[in-house]
Amino acid sequence: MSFDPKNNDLLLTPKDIAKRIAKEIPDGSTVNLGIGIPTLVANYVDPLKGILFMAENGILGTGPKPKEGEEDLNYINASREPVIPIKGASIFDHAEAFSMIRGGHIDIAILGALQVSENGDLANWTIPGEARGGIGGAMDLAKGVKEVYAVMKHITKDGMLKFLKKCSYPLTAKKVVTKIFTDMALIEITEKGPILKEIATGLNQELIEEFSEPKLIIPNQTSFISKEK
Amino acid sequence: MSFDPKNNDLLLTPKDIAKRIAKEIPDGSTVNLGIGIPTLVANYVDPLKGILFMAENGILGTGPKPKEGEEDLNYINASREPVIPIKGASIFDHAEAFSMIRGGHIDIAILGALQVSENGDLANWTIPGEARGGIGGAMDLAKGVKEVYAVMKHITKDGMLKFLKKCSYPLTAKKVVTKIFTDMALIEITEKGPILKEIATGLNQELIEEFSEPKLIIPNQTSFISKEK
Amino acid sequence: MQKKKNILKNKIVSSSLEAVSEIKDGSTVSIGGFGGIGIPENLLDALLKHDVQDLTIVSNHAGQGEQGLSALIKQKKVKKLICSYAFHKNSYIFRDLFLSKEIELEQVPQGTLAERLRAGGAGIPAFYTKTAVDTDFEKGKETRIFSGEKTVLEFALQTDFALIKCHQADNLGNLTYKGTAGNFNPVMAKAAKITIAETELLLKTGEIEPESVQTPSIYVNKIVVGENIELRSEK
Amino acid sequence: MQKKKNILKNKIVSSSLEAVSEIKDGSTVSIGGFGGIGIPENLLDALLKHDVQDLTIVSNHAGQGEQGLSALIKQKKVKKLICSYAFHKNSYIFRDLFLSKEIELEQVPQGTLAERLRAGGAGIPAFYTKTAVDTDFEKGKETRIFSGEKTVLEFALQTDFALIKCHQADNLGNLTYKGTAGNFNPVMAKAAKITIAETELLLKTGEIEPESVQTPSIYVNKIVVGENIELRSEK
Repeated sequence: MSFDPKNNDLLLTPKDIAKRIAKEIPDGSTVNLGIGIPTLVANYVDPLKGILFMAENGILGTGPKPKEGEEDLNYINASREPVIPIKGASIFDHAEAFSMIRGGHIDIAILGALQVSENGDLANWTIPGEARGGIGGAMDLAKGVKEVYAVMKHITKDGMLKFLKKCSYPLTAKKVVTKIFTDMALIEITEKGPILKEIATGLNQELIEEFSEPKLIIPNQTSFISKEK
Repeated sequence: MSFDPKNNDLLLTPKDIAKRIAKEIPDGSTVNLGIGIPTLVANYVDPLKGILFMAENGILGTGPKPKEGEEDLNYINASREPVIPIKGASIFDHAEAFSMIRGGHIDIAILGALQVSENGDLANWTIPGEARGGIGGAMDLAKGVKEVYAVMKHITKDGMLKFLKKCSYPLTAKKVVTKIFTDMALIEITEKGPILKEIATGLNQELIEEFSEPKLIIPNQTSFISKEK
Repeated sequence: MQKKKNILKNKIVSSSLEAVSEIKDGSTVSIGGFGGIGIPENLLDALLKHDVQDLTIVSNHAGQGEQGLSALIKQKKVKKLICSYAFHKNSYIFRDLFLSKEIELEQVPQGTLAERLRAGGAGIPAFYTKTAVDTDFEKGKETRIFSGEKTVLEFALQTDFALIKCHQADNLGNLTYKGTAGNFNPVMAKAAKITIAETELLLKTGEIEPESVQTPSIYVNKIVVGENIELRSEK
Repeated sequence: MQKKKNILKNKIVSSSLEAVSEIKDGSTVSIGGFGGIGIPENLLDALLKHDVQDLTIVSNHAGQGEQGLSALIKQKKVKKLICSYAFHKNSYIFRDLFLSKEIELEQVPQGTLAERLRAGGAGIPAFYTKTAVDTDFEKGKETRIFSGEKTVLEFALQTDFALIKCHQADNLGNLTYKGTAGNFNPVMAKAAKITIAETELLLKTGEIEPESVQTPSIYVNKIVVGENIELRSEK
């Protein structure tokens, strides 16, 4: 198929993906946001859904970005961005923050991914043989929370697949991803196999299948993910 | 020897013992006080020695008893007595309190004892075969702190010895007591054996030896513990 | 590890009786308090009126006198007690039932009890400690030597419910405690699937500064303003 | 476990240079901070001027840019680094020395790092966690299954010194932190034999309410008012 994944107007933008994820989060969830697109999600969550954002550097209840010039650098999220704590936020140290994460108290971690496998294995911290990246809190989050949403481009710039039968990069954790949000689709990992739940408007099932190594379960109805013009 | 240990004016009173212990605590120590005589010790410590008292229910820096009618029942020590936190006190929960104790941060625990052995084993929580007492924080304190001062009557009301070659009561911890303060003497536990450091004024070495099962090391000079009239 | 239910709905319940209504036969329930303070007295009182049996209770002590935990034990609703101090002279109700083998006892050193609860809330299934080494409490436990020091293996303790007492709660479930009335309450909140907090004061969300929160809202599922602030389960 | 020295004498020292003067060749030193805040910048600066080598450093990251920890690494005073995030794109000084095998690296998941430090301060020699199971980080570690879940055994991490940063300190050594600038500082204070705190503000003993203390005085051995409050080791 003559589809150029590097520069295609049909691909979802980071903003599109963030908006779609924001819709997916169940009401009342407590959510940890990884660096990159995940951080954008907070901007699109309906405040009436009662969702709390938790940052592993010790804050439950991160709120909006402060206005320029009004930043207090003592209040940041794990992506090093200044934040304003919401009303009802709480602040604590790293030991308590990770005890909250590792103890199973956080509902969802939304994490950037390098590769995801069909059974939900996550690789998101380094490339084999390269002195690159770091593990940070990814392993604690991936194993500690109830659900992991993985966010990634569907394929690499070089056209390599990232949704695989088995990850080739060093793992962050096995069998933890429940949903994958890419610039092409939303795939749900289930016991029966990966389900192609939604496709970016303008793309089609065959394209997603071509760019996914695992065999996808195609439901009777596949919805389309809306895209901003 | 015709010595009646039940009712003898020569025996040290709880107050005498508390005063002697207060003198023994090195400057700048952090000290946990058990129930009973140990609690009295705080009353006799020179404030200039910079000693901090810690209670395992979550307070570092317990101060004097409040005046009658001025008690705030939210501030108590581990003996359930109302206390006023000193300036510079800190308050925390049970998990943090015991992490402080078990982590080796407390210098001395002053604990009541039922029996102590010549190598410093401590038995202070129950009598064999009886549904009596409870372990409470004694095992955590005995193993966690740097030094344990044991406090007890030298013999029981029935004339049974309490300073023994080997404890017959269930142990709280092995090899933890460094000093024993009784109503008759101050004995130091050392690698070479127990040293009779001090004797209550009016009593003598032979009496202490008679009422102690282990062989006591007698130093060239034994001091006398002063007694209030 | 345990997973706490999301509670989007208002956490405030209107009575202690309603707050404890979900507690079922066979539940494990931790109860805060130490030295007569920080005890969820109204919740305990409600539990006396709640039809339930075969409870496993986690508490620092075995109840003293006639009220609160003692009354619950007297009602024979408690199958097993996990505590650090079982036989206080005023724990005669527990003691009698223990001697007649109508209630089980697991006595745990106080620091180990706090640490086991902490582990239960922190995703640590087991840890090693030197507390209780070379004592009767070592019996039946795995031991292991680290750097020449003998230790025992202790397991995380998680509960179905925690009944805790706080000074202030906001509508979101952030809590503060006064003085040493915190004691076991914060760590029990973390180790429970459902934490029910009895508060003295109910504040609006935002009235507690983020740095002053002692129990973050995530650990709290239900809040009730204690009906009778003067009620004390122990004297 | 480690025993901290009694410090009766005044804990206040007059300069960062004096504060770090006891750090010896081969010492293990933890350094607080995360995301560019809560870093003891003045103490790090003093360490650059202190004649010492073969340090093992415990830090969340490997230093970024040219200042602070990066400068210390550039001076080749660091034999080994224990951190959770080694190869940030701005950690090029560490990276180059790592690739030329002039510095050792032990990378540890961030939560496990915090928990190992917490264990080091709490008398827990080792604990089990599911973090890092089925990954490269499991290699060489003992594993064990609890309730059907595989875990790895992790060991306590204690240090000779902790260099930490706080917002307020009183004369006795009670500390508070501002916002998320606490991060690793409180737990590092607990895991060190000697904790040296750089503070922004020095208060009289008693000016911090007992309930507001975030690091109790018992964990703090030396206090210095940071000479240059504006100094930042990272931009």
